Amino acid sequence: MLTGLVAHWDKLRDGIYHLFIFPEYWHGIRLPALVPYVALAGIFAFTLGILPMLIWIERVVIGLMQDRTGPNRLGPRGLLQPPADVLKLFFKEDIQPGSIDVRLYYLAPFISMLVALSAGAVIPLQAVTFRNPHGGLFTVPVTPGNVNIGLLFMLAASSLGVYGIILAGWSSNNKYSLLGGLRASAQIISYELAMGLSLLCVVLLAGSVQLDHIVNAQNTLPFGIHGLPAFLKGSIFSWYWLQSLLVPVVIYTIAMIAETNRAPFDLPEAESELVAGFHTEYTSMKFATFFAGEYVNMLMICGLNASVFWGGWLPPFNCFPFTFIPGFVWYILKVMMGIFFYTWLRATLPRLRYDALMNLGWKRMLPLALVWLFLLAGYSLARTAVTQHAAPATVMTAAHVAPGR
Amino acid sequence: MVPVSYYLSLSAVLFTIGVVGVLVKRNPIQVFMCIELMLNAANLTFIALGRFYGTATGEMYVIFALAVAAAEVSVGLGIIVTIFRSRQSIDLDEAALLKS
Amino acid sequence: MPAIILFWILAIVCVGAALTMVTTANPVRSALALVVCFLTLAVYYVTLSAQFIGAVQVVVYAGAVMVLFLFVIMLLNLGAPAARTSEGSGQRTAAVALGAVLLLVLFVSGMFFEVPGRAVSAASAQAQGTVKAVGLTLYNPHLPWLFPFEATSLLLLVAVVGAIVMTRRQV
Amino acid sequence: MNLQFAQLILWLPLLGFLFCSTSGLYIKDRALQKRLTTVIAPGVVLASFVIALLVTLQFGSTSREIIALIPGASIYDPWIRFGGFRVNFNEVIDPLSLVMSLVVTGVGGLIHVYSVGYMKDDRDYTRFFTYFNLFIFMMLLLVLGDNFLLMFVGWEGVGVCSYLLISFWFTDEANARAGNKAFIVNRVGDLGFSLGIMSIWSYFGTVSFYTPQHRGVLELANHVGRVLDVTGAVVPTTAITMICLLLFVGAVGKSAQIPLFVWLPDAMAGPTPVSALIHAATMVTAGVVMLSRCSFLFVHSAVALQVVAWVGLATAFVAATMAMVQTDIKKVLAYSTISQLGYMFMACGVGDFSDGIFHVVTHAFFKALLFLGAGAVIHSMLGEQDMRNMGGLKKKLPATWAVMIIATYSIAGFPLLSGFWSKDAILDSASRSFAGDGMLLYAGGVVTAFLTAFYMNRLMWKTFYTKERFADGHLHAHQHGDSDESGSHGDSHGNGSVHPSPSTMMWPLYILAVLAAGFGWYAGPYGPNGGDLLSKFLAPSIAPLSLGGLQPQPGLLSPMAGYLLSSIVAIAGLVLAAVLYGRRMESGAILEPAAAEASPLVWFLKNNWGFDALYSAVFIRGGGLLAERGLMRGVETDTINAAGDGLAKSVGGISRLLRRIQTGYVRNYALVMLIGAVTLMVGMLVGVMQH
Repeated sequence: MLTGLVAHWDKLRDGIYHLFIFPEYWHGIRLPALVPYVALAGIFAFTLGILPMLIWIERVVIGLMQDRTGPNRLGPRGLLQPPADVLKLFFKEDIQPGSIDVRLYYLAPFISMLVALSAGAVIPLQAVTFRNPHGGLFTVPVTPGNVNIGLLFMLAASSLGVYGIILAGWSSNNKYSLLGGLRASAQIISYELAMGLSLLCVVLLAGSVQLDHIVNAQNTLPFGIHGLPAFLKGSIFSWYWLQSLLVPVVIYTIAMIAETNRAPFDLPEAESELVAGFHTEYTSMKFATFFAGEYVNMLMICGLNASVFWGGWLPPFNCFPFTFIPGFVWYILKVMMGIFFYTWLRATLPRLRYDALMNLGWKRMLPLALVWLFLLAGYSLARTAVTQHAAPATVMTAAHVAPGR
Repeated sequence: MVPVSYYLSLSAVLFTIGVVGVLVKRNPIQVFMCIELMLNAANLTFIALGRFYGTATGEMYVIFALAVAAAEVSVGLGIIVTIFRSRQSIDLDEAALLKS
Repeated sequence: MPAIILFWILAIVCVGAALTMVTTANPVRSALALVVCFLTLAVYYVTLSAQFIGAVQVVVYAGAVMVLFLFVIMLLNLGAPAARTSEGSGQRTAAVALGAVLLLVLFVSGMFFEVPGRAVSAASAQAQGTVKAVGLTLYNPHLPWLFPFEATSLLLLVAVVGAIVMTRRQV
Repeated sequence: MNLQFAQLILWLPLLGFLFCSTSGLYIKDRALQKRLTTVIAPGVVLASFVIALLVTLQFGSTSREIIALIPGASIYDPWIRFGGFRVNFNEVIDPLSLVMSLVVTGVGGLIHVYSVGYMKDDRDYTRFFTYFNLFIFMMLLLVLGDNFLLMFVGWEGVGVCSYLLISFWFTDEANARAGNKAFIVNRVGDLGFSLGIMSIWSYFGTVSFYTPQHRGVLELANHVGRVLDVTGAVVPTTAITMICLLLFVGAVGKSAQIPLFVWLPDAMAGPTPVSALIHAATMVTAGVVMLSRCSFLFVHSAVALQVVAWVGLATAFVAATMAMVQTDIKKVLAYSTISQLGYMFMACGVGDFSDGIFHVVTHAFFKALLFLGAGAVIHSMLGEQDMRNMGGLKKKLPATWAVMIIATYSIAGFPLLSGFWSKDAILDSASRSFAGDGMLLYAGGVVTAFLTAFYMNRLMWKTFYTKERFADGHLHAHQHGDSDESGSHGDSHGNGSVHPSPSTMMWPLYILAVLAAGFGWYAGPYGPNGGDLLSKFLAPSIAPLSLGGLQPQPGLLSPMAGYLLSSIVAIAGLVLAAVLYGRRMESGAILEPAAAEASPLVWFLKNNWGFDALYSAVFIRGGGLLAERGLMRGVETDTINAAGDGLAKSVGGISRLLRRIQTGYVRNYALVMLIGAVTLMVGMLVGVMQH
């Protein structure tokens, strides 16, 4: 009887799973071709939609952490505060300082925003399975551009983000702004190295820089150990935060905070030293653009973090309640965990001194990342020697991708 | 498909701009940037020809050119900063110790 | 046809940025113009199906090299003093004239250049520029790129050390 | 026994060398070090000998493989690889190398044992055996190496060791000079040898003797009337002649033939065992070994063979005349060595290489015996070497006298002793020389044999029979070369009187005496198993004359008549000396000292027929003049310095003009660069468009 129940349950489960499988052609429209547009729309909508909420979330969380009330005036639990802020910024007077480099001054916030948004072009939200007319299954990642240089593209976009800050600092013709711009450029260049190296650790393990490959490569048993129970396949223990042996994720997390100029690494805008740093001379919507750009940047960086270290759309355990929740929900949850982490740090840690920041970046994290890359190279060599096949992703994705293209 | 001569011509224009820039600028940083432009013009020909010959050789050369350019920039800018420290100016025409 | 239109648009942007870079006296604008130029070049690389090089172009040139330039410009706080281009002495005239000759020569050689007919299909070219293909070529022990690659890493190390040593306060 | 064990022949002495050279580092107890050296240094050589003997016995019994190649302990597969040039570290085990290994390790081992007694009180006892073992190793490398390059390594190695050993007591400047002379004169020959090797490489494309693919030099030359290179093309005869003559230059240097013999008499400055080892038994025979090894090449060149034969004969005769007037006991032996080597070369020159090796072997026995006997005499005389101060030693040193008389009669060719058989074989071959000059060669050989018998018996009479010319108990050791700084012989034995040598010194003499007496019969034509054992054994390693299309002429005398004539000549020489010196028992000299001074013939002979003076005038003073007048003044001062000064001045002048171009502006330089680049590109474009 028990076995019958189990069989019955299996049938039911498979039936539910089949709900998530789409036919390749629907009324003559090739559905996989639509996926990038859906992804683009989804990312745009999500990013821009959640932006006002982020401010609210941050304030609430900090309020909770610091035992304060947080926003509570407008609407229930202060939920109307974000629209009010936006309105306020809209209607503020737009001041143009006298001795500025006008073109660059106006260009800077747009660069900031644009570059931040462009990073979303390669982020995979979820994998969707299609059935082709012959009955074969294939998977397509839900992403605007599934390019083979995904990770590099993210790195490029995040490194370009500094231009907005530098230009703002320079064009303002204000020494605080200039200092802020200088700090930002030095800081971002410094931490980009450690960040790149920590990502390289993952690339080493996954054998690809394509983001959906990296996510798929995490869909294995933890450390490739045979004989573990199936619910651990692609589970939280097999994601790269653990498989890369913890250090890269720590380095990446620190570096990502520095990259986005957030507390405790918010030296470019350190209000106690530099008034407001690079955006001292910015008001109204231009300031709002900077502000929004910073949050978009955070979202993107956390998105990369979630894909690379935290299993992307994979559920934390490969079993009943988790697998029924669609991948993008898990993905957004992971991104929001990152945002929460940002807020948490902001609420707890004081700002670093500038030389301490540089010391940490160059003398601690960079050597550590280098050493770890080296160790991981040896580890994966040994693992390859044991398991007789190289990086897991290349094997897996070849099977996954081949029929679809 | 864009003919290869288009790319070569574009590269020629960029290269010439870089050359003229090197010759007329007095700010060493701008001179330096012009050199970078020349390097990139050369890279463009490499990539274009590599694409049209169907070999990876062009890309390989560009990778090395990139690495060398990065090294060159770090050292070159270091030199400029050092010159600035000792002379409080980086005007190329004032850095003429070789003049007899 | 769309490819040619894209080419021309990018070419106009690229050459325009390059000209701005040379003509402007303000180093920051100059640097920014160069960034734009590099970004268009990166797009060119992608259209030439060298995706990896395109990405690296952005990461290295736009992301690192030019930021370094800007950093140094700001560090030295170089304003835009009047008429920094060299005056008189025929240097400028000679430079422009020679540049014109050079351009002519390069144009002629570019125009008369004939690619021996090896039509490379877009798909195979596309496969060639991927990270995987580039890596397999670069690290192939049977191709001549591995040793130069190692040597280049050494070069970079030397450059890093050299730059640090040079810019130390106590030399 | 596996042939791989044959490797140990080579490596054991090296182990001994390594022990001796490094033992000072980890053995602080000098007495212990000395004891260990005493056991190990002769031990390794004798062990080598035993292995060589076992290999030879097995080799002779199976004869399955006449020439075996043994890959040496080389870490890299080709020992040297340099472009297309590759050389393996192989040992060749063939009759020739085995015979020579036996001689080197056997005689060398006996000399080692002898040295234990002879060098007992020397301060640098271990250093001495270090050099000795290294010498044995190098000689074995020379003999066993499977290619010219390995042979050359051994060749140079024995040169170095001889330098080290001759100037063993280097604090005496004369010894150091003698070592230098030996080394430098050897270099002349080595230059010829190395040029010969290079020629072989360029003509043959290989320097190996034998290879597993049968593509070695000797195998390529093993065709009747023609020599092929590795590609199968025929090597021209003139090239063969050139190669052979260059190799012969090397042999001349190493084996002290005219005109490069001058180093050997001076090389007697070393300790007497050194003389016995280097200048009698092993090193100087290297030339003969090399000629025999290359017999496959030499038989293709009649010209080279003729040169070898006549140089050999001339050396044999000239050195014999010089030996007649020497007063130093070791110098007599040195000149007799040169003379006997001349015999060997003459044998090689008429294509009778196996009898050359026969004489090498017998000569090794009796000459080692003579040197060691002389050493025993010198030892007993506390370092006295001058025969004018000896005499009457037969009573005091009867055992030494007995072995010396055997050796003397053997070298003189007294019937049925070893030297008789080998020398007669050479004379017989010489009389049947393929070029038709057998008559002359034979006559020269016979005259030299007579002289040999005479001067050897002269030595015996001056040393042993005539009246004592020294006051017993008042011997002075310090005046003479054959002692170390502390004058150890005189001091250590205390009483300073003539005394018999210790048994470690005497036993090797007895063994050598047996061999010097009987080996010739054993290996000669009337030996066991149908006779000619050595020739038959050596046959696979030695090329027959017919390979080069040469034919021996019919002999002048029948074998029996030849033996008779040889015996008569030898006995006549011995008797003549006995008669002449028997009349002068008091002075021990035929001529009074004053008369000897006045005689131009004695003066001429004593001065080496003027060779030393000639070299001194031509090379030393001439070279000095060339360096001073020609090179220093003519080239250095007037040409190079003047050119340098003029260049510097003109550079200064031009620079003053060119300085105007240097504006110091980077832009200007860049502009000039661009002008150059544009010009170049325009030129290239025009060039391309024209096509």
